[in-house]
Amino acid sequence: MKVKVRLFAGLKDLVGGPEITVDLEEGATVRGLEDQLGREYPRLKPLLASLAFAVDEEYKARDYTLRDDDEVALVPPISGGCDV
Amino acid sequence: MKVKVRLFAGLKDLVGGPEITVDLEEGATVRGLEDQLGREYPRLKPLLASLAFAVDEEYKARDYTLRDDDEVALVPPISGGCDV
Amino acid sequence: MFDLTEDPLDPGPVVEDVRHPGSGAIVIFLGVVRDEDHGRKVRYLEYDAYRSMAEKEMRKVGEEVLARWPAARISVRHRFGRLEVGETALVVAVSAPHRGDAFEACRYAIDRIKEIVPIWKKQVWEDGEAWLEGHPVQG
Amino acid sequence: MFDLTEDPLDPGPVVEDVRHPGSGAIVIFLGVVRDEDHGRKVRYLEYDAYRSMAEKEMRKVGEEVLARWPAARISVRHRFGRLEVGETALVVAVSAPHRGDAFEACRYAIDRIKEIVPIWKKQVWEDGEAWLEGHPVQG
Repeated sequence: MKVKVRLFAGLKDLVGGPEITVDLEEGATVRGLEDQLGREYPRLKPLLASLAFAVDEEYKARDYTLRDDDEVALVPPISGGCDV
Repeated sequence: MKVKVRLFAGLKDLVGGPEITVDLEEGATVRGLEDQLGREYPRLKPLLASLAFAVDEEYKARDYTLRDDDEVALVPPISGGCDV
Repeated sequence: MFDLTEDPLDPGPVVEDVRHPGSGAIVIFLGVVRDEDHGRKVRYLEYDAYRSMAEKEMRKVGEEVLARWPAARISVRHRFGRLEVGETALVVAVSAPHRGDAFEACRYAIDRIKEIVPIWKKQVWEDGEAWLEGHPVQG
Repeated sequence: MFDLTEDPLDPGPVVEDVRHPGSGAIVIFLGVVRDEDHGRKVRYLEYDAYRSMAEKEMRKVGEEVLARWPAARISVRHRFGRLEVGETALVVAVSAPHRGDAFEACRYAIDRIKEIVPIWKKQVWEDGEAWLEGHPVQG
């Protein structure tokens, strides 16, 4: 199955675009996607542990089972607002 | 000597105007004015203890010595702003 | 700026008083006339003030804020006269580099305004009216 | 209202979103672009956002506020794109019958926005730039 992965902020620069498609085995979890991304994009690897994953605009835990065609967003630590 | 006494809020209604003049002995203190007001305006008497006195726009203690021509404001408990 | 006015209050210019390149946070407080107080329906409020002294005491509150939060800026407007339900009686705007200070300084300023600035309000209900007693001033 | 926009933010309409006859206190927070961060001179900021999800998470923050402060009203605007020093990135307005609740609910909303709303900022200095890392989201 395929999932669409959306990238923001620094990740977009790192991967070279706002969106990639990742092939996964049927029944793969968010954890499985994370591992696959680490293999395909070594520059992402050191950052993966600090990311949250959102599936169809909802944050999901690493054991969440993905489905074909899901839109998964990689959410690096948030820095909205001002005055961090 | 004479001092001008300014009245606000409910005190104005009670005394019937925004300003009165009070005759005091030379060297009278704020406490002396308070006592004099209690005698001349019995309706003020129960309120006097809760008032602050400002002389020429500065809050003063009861032992402050007044001078001829001072402007003294009676300041009842403040209720500015909203949302008490 | 510290101003007492009979005109309706607009928070916009008060915010601009305190905005500057070093301010990361601006906190604005609006005190608004509520339609109800302790279960009684309020028709309108009437504010009386010792005007010249009130402006002086507002400036004093500003000085206290700057003594405690030297990087803050503060601007205050208080209205007097008749105010309808929903209208703004008080605007306090505070800027600071960080939001914690801006919030604390704003709350401090409101507390002090209610303690030392000689302003009083009368509530007018459907069936009566009364001057409200708030904080006795420590002379 | 919970809105993400590329246009300059004006606090005025955000205040009017939450003003109503039962609100005695309105607290507004403005997050403003500072000229300096950790000793480095900031030229401008660039905000990126997962737009559709950010609006959804802002609404969620609003629901959390109403669950905790049922008499409150809240309105939020966040800007994205390029922001110059002195411009407003975030406006949070909260009304409540009393000011204690309005202040607490406003601070709560800001904290939650910075925890769950997917927005990121890049600082651009005279001599470089970097995306800032803030709160890791608890998945």
